[in-house]
Amino acid sequence: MRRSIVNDPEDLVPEALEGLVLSHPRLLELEAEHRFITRKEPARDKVGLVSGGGSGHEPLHAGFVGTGMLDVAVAGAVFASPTALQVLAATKAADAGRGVVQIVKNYTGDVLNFRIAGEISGDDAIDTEIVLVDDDIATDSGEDGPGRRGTAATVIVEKVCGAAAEEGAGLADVAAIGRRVATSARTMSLALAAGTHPGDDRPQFDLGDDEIELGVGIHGERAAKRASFTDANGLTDLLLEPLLSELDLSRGDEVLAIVNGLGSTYPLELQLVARALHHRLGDAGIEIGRSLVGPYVTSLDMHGVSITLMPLDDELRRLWDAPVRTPALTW
Amino acid sequence: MRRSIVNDPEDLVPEALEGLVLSHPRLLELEAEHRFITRKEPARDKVGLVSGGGSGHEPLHAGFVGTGMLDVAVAGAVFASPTALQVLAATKAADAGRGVVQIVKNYTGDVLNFRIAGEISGDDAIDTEIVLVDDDIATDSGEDGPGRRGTAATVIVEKVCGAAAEEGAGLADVAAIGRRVATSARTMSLALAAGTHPGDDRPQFDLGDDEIELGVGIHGERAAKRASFTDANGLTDLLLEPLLSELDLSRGDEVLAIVNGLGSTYPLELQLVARALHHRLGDAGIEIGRSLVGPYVTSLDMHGVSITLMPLDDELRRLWDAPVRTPALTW
Amino acid sequence: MTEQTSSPALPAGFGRAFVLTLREAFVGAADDLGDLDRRAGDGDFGTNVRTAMKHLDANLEADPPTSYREWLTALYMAWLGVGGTSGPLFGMFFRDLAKAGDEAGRSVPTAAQFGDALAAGQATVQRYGEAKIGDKTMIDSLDPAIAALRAALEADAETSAVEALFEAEDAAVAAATATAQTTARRGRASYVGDASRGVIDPGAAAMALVIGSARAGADGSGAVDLSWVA
Amino acid sequence: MTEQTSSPALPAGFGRAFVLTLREAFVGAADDLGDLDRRAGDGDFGTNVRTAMKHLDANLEADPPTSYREWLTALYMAWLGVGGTSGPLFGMFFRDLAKAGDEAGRSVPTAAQFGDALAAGQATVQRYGEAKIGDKTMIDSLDPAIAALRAALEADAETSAVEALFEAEDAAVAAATATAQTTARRGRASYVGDASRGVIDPGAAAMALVIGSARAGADGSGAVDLSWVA
Ligand SMILES: Nc1ncnc2c1ncn2[C@@H]1O[C@H](COP(=O)(O)OP(=O)(O)O)[C@@H](O)[C@H]1O
Ligand SMILES: Nc1ncnc2c1ncn2[C@@H]1O[C@H](COP(=O)(O)OP(=O)(O)O)[C@@H](O)[C@H]1O
Ligand SMILES: [Mg+2]
Ligand SMILES: [Mg+2]
Ligand SMILES: [Mg+2]
Ligand SMILES: [Mg+2]
Repeated sequence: MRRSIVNDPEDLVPEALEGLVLSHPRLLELEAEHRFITRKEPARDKVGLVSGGGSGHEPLHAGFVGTGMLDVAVAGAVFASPTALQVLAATKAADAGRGVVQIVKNYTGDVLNFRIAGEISGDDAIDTEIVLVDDDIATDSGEDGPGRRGTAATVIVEKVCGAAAEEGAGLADVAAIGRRVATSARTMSLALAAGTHPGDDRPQFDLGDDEIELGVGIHGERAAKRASFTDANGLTDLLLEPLLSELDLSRGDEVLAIVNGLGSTYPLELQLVARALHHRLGDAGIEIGRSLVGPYVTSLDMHGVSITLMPLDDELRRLWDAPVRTPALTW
Repeated sequence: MRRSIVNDPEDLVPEALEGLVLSHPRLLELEAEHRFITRKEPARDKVGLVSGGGSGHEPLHAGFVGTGMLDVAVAGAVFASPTALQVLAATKAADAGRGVVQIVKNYTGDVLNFRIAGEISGDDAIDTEIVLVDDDIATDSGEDGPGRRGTAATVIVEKVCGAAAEEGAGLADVAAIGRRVATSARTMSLALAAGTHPGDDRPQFDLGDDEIELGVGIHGERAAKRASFTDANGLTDLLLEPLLSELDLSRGDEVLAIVNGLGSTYPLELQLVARALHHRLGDAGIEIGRSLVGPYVTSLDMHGVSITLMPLDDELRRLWDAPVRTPALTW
Repeated sequence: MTEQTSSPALPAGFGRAFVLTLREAFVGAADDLGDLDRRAGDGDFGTNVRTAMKHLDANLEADPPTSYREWLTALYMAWLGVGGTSGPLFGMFFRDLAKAGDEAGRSVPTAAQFGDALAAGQATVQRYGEAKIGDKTMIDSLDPAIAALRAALEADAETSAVEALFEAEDAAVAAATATAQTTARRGRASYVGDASRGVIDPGAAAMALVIGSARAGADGSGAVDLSWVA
Repeated sequence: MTEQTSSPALPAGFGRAFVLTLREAFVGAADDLGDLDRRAGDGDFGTNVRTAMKHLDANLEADPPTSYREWLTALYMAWLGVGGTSGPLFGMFFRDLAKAGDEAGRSVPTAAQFGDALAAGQATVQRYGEAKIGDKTMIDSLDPAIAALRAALEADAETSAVEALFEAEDAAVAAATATAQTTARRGRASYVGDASRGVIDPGAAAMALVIGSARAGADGSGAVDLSWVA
């Protein structure tokens, strides 16, 4: 039985947003009615960046609000899209006169509500562009259906678009660089154990002692595949193999890598995966030029890990390296 | 059953250290033989700062190596002190000619090995001072015995000493400010579930569905007390009450607060505790001038939270705010 | 599109009467609509309807509408603040209804303009929801209602707006009832496959209540039949 | 302290002979020492002894010692690289032994200087470990060994270093064996309370092997009795 530190589960999201803002009083501000978080000092004369989605993936998205990244993050209930009205208000708040890029993970509800908010914000003469993040190769099922899910590559899109906007790039250019990231970044995830909804006492699914969920999503949905449990090196291979066959990397290429904890994976575990990833890619002549290792896009307390890879070039490296100052990412 | 992402558990610590350094190639360097991590660019002409202890508490300590914080972090096996020889080598590596402050959590093994390393490093004419961190009020059992354990206040000691050393303070002054933090900071912890050793399949202890472990340590030892499970506000009160009666704060005081996740506590949960803490202290007229909310001093994947409070004054606020650039803390 | 001048007028105050009548109908049918979604869906549609109406009340209180467009705007904003698929889709549908009539939005639309707005709303729902007619969704009752409304208006220049809306209502209710014969291919109900057969689609039923409320708002009765829902 | 000139000399090469003999003894007794710690402790002492000897081998290989001080330094550094309580305590104990003799550390200490170094080591162990005699620890066999060594040297100016070390060894083994009669008040064994009774303290036994190895290093036999350990 997994218990949660929670008051009334109904109040979880607004209370947690309040807690976040109280903990970062110089950086963040809360718009309580529509449940979005903005920078304390709104940016001027730049393209606005708004993102958001269901809660339970923290630090995504509110943890990435600040200089060099998002202007506004809007929060739905756990694993549920924010409403179109919330997204609309958040989009308006992100506008500083030069239009707004909406960064949206590819889930039906999120896409619907962000598209609608984008359309309606046109009533107020706000130009919007949507950047859809769909990096999860486990859901790459061809033409039909909702397409690949959006997962940890969202962090790269938010960072890179944030840097471009901060540099003064226009709406179309900020969207274009975001789409370039989304087109080239891919993610694969696995879970040893599911997360547990706040207020529930059972994880979202159970696994046998010798199986893992390969290609798991971040909403507690089961994966299409099961695989055998193995050691850290073996688990890394299970993630890396489909990524490499998807990404078409060659010797001498440089990548950005995210080794992402899905919730209750502890640092020692992530460091072992990072190590294995460095060795494997190194053997293939591929350099990890930049990396993040930690819990960035989570699924409550799911025990698992994802690997995201994106080929790096000079422009992406420069935008990645640009200063950022948010609760969850600062350099 | 809790499984771990691990290779041979025997190799866990050296492999994880390697993974950490591979992930921060521009910031960190590994001395593999003695299992310590140093800054990539060693600092010059400043007091050296070394800390360390058993593994399983990540990001403590290696995550705090970098500008404005530690020079060297040395790692024992999970929950076991590094050896005197490791600490000796680490202490020597931390010396830049102006002596070394050793920051030590108060556990018998750590104290023994750091004291010995300090004594032996005298052979090489290295001056050392030990700052003992003993903030855990759950183990405040009077004169006899090993005294209070060291837990999350270690982060404050490392940050504040790091800033003082970076400013150019001398050995005695860096140690003195560290001792001032250690004397005034206090911590209380609780757990809803124990952590699981890498390679084991059972958590270190079991709890009834309606009980929590109040005053739990970071090595999986059970607490002296059990309390009833309750909501986020109630759990915060359970931690805060003994802290307030210990700390002698008055209306108008300002504190630094750490809401620390013990491993698998997810951000939404920590944000609820942070929120409750702000409200409770606010009601008492006490301002949280600075805070950290996140997993900083963990116990594998223990599900729990600790609160650390330290009264702030101008000097401590200035040193806390000074720039820091490490894997786990940057501003 | 139908010429404005050649179409019968909807009465003054139509916006207010339509929205308040619909509010009554939605609140009255919420439990039954929720039951339908529970039997072939994920059960949240009743809550979604109720949440929308709670938002509507708040909007009416905060900023009392003074024109057709403002009444419908209060309604569409209310639905956009609701989750599920119905929230955004009904929101965008009512947004198109709010645009009915003249550019400035000061006057009440004609029956034909209202019909055009219903059609625009259907197109919007299909653009966002990607449903085809027959997929067992809200448009299954909307589409025949629009056809019936237009047919009545076109058949006889003397037809009143209320008479045309009665035709539309009858078509909508009949089509909504008939969705029980179909299998869902959109929305949560599509996950249960053939198990959705035998159950009226709650969104289609709700859409029929929209048409009925327009009629009851136009004829001043405020009376909408809910008995067939369930 | 005893005057250097009035004390019998330990043979040239004593450092090497002492350390290599002790290495044999520790390796030979490691299993039994581990068993003792398992019966009244946490069972890791055998591993700790073995780890120390592995480190010793590495040190001897990496940087072959050329003097008594260097041989003992290789030994103390080996123990400081070991966990548990015994690692740091034996490490600091041997560090004091390494300091025996002249300042420059080039020559072999006299028997009296060796006795003084043992006493300094005991003081260091007690300073760090806070054990009193009788707490069932390594000093329980060390303390009587030092007393016996000094008594032999003082009783008769003609006593050889080997003879005095034989007296010390006998006292150490007797005292180590007698720890079976006591209850542990330090170290992991103290957690098991009276259950430690009946079991020889492994640290005290190991310390008796240290004294025996000094004797066997001095007399050139290299032979230390391990049979009593267990
Ligand atoms: N893609 C779609 N296009 C049009 N209408 C839809 C679509 N999906 C669902 N609906 C309508 O919405 C109703 C369900 O609403 P609701 O319960 O709020 O949404 P959800 O299916 O997400 O739980 C269905 O009865 C159907 O009429
Ligand atoms: N405080 C102490 N002072 C002196 N010797 C001690 C002390 N604690 C333990 N010892 C000695 O160390 C031996 C145990 O060594 P070891 O197993 O390596 O340590 P631990 O008790 O930490 O597991 C004991 O048999 C005892 O002789
Ligand atoms: Mg539904
Ligand atoms: Mg739903
Ligand atoms: Mg032991
Ligand atoms: Mg031990």
